[in-house]
Amino acid sequence: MKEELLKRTVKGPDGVEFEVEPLRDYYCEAAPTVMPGAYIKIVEDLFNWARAESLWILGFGTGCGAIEMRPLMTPRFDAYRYGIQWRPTPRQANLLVISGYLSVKTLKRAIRAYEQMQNPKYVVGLGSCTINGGMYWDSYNTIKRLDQYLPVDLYITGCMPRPEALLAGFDDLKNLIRAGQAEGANQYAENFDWYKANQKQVIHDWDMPDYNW
Amino acid sequence: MLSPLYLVAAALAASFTLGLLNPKRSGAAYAITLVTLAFMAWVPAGWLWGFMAEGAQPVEIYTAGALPPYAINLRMGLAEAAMTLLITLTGLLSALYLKESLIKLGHRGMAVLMVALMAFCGIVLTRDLFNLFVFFELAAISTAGLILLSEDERALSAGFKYLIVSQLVSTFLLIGILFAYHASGTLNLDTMASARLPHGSAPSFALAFFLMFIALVTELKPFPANGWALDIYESAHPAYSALFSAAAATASLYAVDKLLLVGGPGWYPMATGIGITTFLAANLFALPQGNDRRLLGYSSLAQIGLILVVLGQRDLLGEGTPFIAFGLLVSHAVAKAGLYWLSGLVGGRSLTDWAALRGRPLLVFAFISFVAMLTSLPPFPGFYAKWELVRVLAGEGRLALLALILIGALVEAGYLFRWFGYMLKREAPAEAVNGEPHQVVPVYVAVLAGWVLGYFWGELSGVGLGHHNLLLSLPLAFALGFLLLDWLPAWVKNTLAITGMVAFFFLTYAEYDPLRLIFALIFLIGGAITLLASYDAHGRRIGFYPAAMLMYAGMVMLVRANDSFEFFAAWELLTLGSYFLILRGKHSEPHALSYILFSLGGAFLILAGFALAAGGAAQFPITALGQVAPAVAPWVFLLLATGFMTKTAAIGLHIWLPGAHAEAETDVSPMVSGILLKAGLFGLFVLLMAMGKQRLYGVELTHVLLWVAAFTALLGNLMAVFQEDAKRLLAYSSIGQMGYALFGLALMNHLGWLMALMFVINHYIYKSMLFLSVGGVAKRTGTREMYRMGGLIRLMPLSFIAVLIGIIAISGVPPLSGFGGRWIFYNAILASDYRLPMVILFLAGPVAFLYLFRLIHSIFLGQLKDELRRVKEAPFWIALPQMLYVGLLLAFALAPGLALRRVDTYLNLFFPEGGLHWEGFEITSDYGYWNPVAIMIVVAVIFVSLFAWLLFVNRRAQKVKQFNIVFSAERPFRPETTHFAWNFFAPYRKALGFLVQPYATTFWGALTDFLHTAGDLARRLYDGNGQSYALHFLAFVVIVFGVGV
Amino acid sequence: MIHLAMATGFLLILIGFYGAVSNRNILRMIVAFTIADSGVNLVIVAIGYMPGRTAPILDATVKAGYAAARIIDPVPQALVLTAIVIGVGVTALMLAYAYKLYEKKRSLDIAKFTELRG
Amino acid sequence: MQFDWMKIPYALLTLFIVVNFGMILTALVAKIAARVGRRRGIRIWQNYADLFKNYGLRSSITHGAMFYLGPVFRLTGGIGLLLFVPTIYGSYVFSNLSFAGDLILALYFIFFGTLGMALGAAESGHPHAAIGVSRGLSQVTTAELPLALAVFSVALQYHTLSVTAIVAAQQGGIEHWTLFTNPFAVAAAMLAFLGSMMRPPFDVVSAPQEIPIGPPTEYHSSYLAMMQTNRAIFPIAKIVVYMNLFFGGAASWPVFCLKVFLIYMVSVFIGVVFPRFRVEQSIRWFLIWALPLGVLAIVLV
Repeated sequence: MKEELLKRTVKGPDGVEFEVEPLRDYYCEAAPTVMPGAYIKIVEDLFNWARAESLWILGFGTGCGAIEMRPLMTPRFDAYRYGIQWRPTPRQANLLVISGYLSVKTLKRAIRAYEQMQNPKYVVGLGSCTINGGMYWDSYNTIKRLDQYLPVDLYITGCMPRPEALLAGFDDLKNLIRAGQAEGANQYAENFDWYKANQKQVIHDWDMPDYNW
Repeated sequence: MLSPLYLVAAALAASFTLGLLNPKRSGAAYAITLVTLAFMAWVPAGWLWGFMAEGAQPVEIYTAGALPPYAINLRMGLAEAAMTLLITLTGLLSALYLKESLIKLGHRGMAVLMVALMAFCGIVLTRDLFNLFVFFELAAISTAGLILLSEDERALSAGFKYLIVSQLVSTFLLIGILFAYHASGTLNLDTMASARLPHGSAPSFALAFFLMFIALVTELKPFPANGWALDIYESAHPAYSALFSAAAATASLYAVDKLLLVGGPGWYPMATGIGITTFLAANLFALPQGNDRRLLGYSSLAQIGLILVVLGQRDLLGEGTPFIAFGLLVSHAVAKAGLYWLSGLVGGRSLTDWAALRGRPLLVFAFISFVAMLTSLPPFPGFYAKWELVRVLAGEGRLALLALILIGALVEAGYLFRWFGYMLKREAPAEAVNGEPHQVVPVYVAVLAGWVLGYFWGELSGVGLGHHNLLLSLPLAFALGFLLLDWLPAWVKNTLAITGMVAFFFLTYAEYDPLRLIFALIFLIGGAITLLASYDAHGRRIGFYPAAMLMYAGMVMLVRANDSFEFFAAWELLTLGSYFLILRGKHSEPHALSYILFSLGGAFLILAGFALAAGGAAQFPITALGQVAPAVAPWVFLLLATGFMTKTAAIGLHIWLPGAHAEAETDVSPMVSGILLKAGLFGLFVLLMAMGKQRLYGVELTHVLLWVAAFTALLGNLMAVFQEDAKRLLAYSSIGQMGYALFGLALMNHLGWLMALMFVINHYIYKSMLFLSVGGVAKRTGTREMYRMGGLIRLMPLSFIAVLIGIIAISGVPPLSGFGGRWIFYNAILASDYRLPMVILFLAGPVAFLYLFRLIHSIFLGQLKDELRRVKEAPFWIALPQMLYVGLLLAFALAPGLALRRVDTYLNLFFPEGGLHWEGFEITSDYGYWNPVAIMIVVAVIFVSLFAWLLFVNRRAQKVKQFNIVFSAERPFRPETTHFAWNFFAPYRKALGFLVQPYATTFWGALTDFLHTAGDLARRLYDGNGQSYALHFLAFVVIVFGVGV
Repeated sequence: MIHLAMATGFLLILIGFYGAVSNRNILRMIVAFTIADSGVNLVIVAIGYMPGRTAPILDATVKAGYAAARIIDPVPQALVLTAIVIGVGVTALMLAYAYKLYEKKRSLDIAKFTELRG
Repeated sequence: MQFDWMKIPYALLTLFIVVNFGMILTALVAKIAARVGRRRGIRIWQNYADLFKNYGLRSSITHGAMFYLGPVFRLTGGIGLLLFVPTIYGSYVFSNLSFAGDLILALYFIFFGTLGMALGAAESGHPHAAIGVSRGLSQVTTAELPLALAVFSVALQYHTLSVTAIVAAQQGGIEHWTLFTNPFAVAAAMLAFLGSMMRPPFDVVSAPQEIPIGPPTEYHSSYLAMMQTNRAIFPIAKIVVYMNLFFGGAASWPVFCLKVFLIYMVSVFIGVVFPRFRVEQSIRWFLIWALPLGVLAIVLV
């Protein structure tokens, strides 16, 4: 536990002392809930179409595969024309691309970023490292299977996959979304305890609330 | 009525009786002394009563059975009676004060004291020159004797220095008298005066007169021949110093006056010159003084110098001279004696040691009464005297002298009020004041005398000049009544105050014209609302209510003033009251000082302006400002406008405001900012209504005002942007807002004035609200630095709402009332002849956003800190007026016509063109239109619909806590490192910071430093050596001779 | 004769003043002042003197009726007596001061008594 | 007071047209800017998808009341600004709610949304939001100055503050436009326009690289959707003011669309060519280059 998260006693301006418990006072403690779609099917279909045609990727390169994402913004690949764009803040993004191997240290950040995105949200695992550890299969410090920690909607294989493969993958993701099958966020909420247990198993210095709102 | 000779006889008889008494029976001797002195006071008291009440005629007392000039004669007239009463009363009270030390000294000391008083009385009474000399020598010997008996060892050398100089003086005096006798053949003053005409031109007589004159003047301790006097003042027992300062000076002044009667008008300039030099030099030297008694000594020299000036202006003042001279003299004598007596109660000799008085509210009251008397503030006699003096001097065009007097008076006010600040604010010494009754009673008697004399001078001024007696005006009496009620608990006094103000408004509201009605509303009803916040105070809050009510009384009297005298008196009263209020703040001492100095400086300008405008007329209605002669009119305008702008803190004169407003107490800040500033605007309104546009050397002064106002608005706003202290930010914002109001006035058209009025109302509401809100926050959080706060919105929602509404209103965003001001502003500038100053004002507008956002963000939004997590909402009584203001602001936003429509019609008197048309809710000008109700409805409808929509689509929103923010996939470390607040506008400082270099502060700081340093260097002249003092005297004689003859 | 007396008187005054400001010893200063006093008294008497007249004493030689034309001006004569008396008083007081000052500091140097200044 | 209730549906009609026009226009502009970078850019209907997507997000969080109200303020500001100004000259239907106030109302109402948005963003407690607001407000103080001067100049020129009257005065041919009768004012105003369009070189407020997008960092879901709606309306509303003041207004919707597009393109042309200014640089730039034009405008008018 980091020092700044420990309980501390402070003195208010009126001289009365009281305790501050950062994890309780500074962070929301609520657990995620399953969020059903719109009650009317046609509305949900419209939303799914819009979600599919408006993929906002969190600009967070977690590993070496991030290098393959940059070309997507260039004139050659121009992912914008497919309704794909990058967002600097998880609040506004709904697609988290885990771009390659994920060290335990980065996993913590990836979890935090994922949890701060809004439901529905999608995870795409990029490259073999996210599937089975890839060339880091025997590393002490990287995770091997991403879907034990985050609900993955789609893997794009390769080491590394080319931008074309990424585009194809995004296309597949769109189909999934449109079909209403990309419900990773609800899955995460449903199996929250399982995910947390897995996460905490590898992350030993767990210095954040269980769910990062 | 007893013969005045008893004054002499009683003293002598008692002195000799004491000699016969057994030296061991000091108690009896003391009793005899007191009885004698009381008797001596009784004699002139009877005469004074006779002259005043029974219309007695002055009497001559002939001695030696012969008529003058063959024998000495004494005269008892009104002046003599008053002066001898002053002398003997001071003596009596001093003797009372001296009880212990007199009993210890034994009968010799008492005898010397009585002889001294006898000699002072003799100087006043005698009409014979040689007799005068004898009395002077007696006075000198007994004075030196008294000093010799003082406990302080240093007094010895001081007394010897005095003797050295008095030897020189008596030589001059004696030779002068003898030559005058030789030239005129008489020693009788009256005979000599009537014989002056044939002999007057004779050079030998002139020389003789010069010798006499210079000798007597030296008794008044003129600069530079006064080092000896300072040493005495510093080292003698304070009761003796009181005696020298009050009694001896009175006697010597009268002697000089009598001599001037002989010399005639030809000698007046010399008296004036010596007087004014002394006045200025003594005040300058007093500035760096750290020793209280020496400071009082300097102040005494200065005051006497001023009275000498008055005597020297007898040719102008004529019949009015006694009124003025006596007014100044009694103020000086009473105050100085009182202060010296007080100094005996204080243990340490440093000015800061006077903080010991703080535990005794009555003594504090005494102290401030004395300071007010010395600085000629109302309602004391000096005030009437000052007014009269300035009126005549300005009327006759002696402007240089007038300026010098005012500058000197300002310096004097500087060190006196600084001292008062020390007394109230510095750390009190361990040993408290424990005055014995016999030591405290004289002080109280002096205070009482001061107030009674104030009343008396008010009456005199009413009889002679047709002014109202200030002490009889209802508001002031009401305010002073709180002095008597100060023992009540604060909430009772608060209720009384509020009731009084509201009642007074309802009694008088029919008497105001629409413009004044607005101001009266703000001052009275607005003041009452602000006072609601004062219910929050507990205990008795000693001193708050007299001060606050004095300020309100001043403002009410200002609105009700008809002539310049009432206006000016009201101005000084409100200044004084607000000064006390501001001084109550914890760290406000230096700021209160700079406030009072700027205010008094401004007041002096106003005084001079009115005097110049009146051209010597005793009565000068405010409305007559319009008929001032064209030659002086622009100057009058300049003086008055500058004076008023000191109060509205126009740029350059603004440096007092931030500290004063920021350091004041929570409920005082809204009073001095939201309400008091309007007094300056009222002054400007009155000025511009009467005088209109004025040109000076081809420059239109209102145009200059326009530029000043624009820069005030811009720089005030800019400086607010860079403040870390919330209240300072608001204070600077007030400077900017006043700039806007001034700008509107200076536009000199219908809508410009309406806009100024709109700002008056708006600024009152939102600045009071904001100051209360921020004050409440500061009270709860224990800091005023915004970056230490943050995230308080949840804990203090009401304060937040007040600030939110306030900043929307200030920034002029529709639909709140600030927009009305902006709309009128645009219409006003379209009708104006000028264009360029608007550029500055346009820049100032958006700058307001910067500091307003900073205010609300840094305090209420952003990250909440650990130690503030349990902060509560502001106390009920501080929150309540805020909510009232919110209501007021919304009401005014919806229906500005309620307040403005009548004024709009009223302004047609001044500018028939360009008014507004009010039709239903719609307001139309020559250029555009505006419908506040429609705007409000449209905005509300859109807002509410969208809000409802958001509520619907967002109904499942999860409420999160302050660290649930995206942080580049990390988490915040601590709230302190996450709250972005300190140096909030760093890039702005980089771009425009050069505009807010504190040039004005540097300038005024350099000026005061210069005065201090000059005074400090120059006072080394007094090197403490008796021979140097002798040389000073000789040099003085030579210089005066060279310059004057 | 008058002029001589008067000139002497003024000379004495000047000598006295000079002595008072040039001598640092307090006793010498007092002496200087008494010299100046004498000068003043001499001047006073000289003012009152009129050549060829007699002392202002009314006796057989000076009849009251003619007195005005025969005697010198009596007033200065009277005044000088008072002046002398006062002078003596002041001198005594100064000597008392000198004594006390000496008691205090064991010195009679005026320049040593400058603890009050500025 | 008589109120024509039909004004409400008429105003909603204007709103509807402008929202859709704005959605498409911004997408078009994005495409044009993409073309400069040799990309194809987003699809012309992309904004609709984004908007629906954001409304369709199921979860959202709130940091508090002001955070919640921020987008409401923002959008109220945009819609209000649009509706307080007559859109089509000479048309009663599209005169909107301009009876409530004149030009000054519009000018000051611009700040309504800005202020509310700044407050909402600040309540999120995110330092980037505060930094963004600090930058935005700093820049706006001098960026709005030339516009204020230009408006003053125009009002002086036509002796009125009524938008309708100003447009009326410009009728009768292109040479009557303020653009030609008062060129300095228009030049100054157009420089101010650059400063208010959130495009380079004056887009440091949301500087995506260093302070991820500034004030709206914490906004998402339906909040963001409202802000997107505003993003479609607000520039148009603002351009309408410019068009009415300086470019002769519009008497019909086609003219309206053309003029709005062209005026918009001014900022796009500049934006795609120039790199970004820091705040203090843009402040100085406006003071040095735009302010003198404004001063000239009010002196010469």
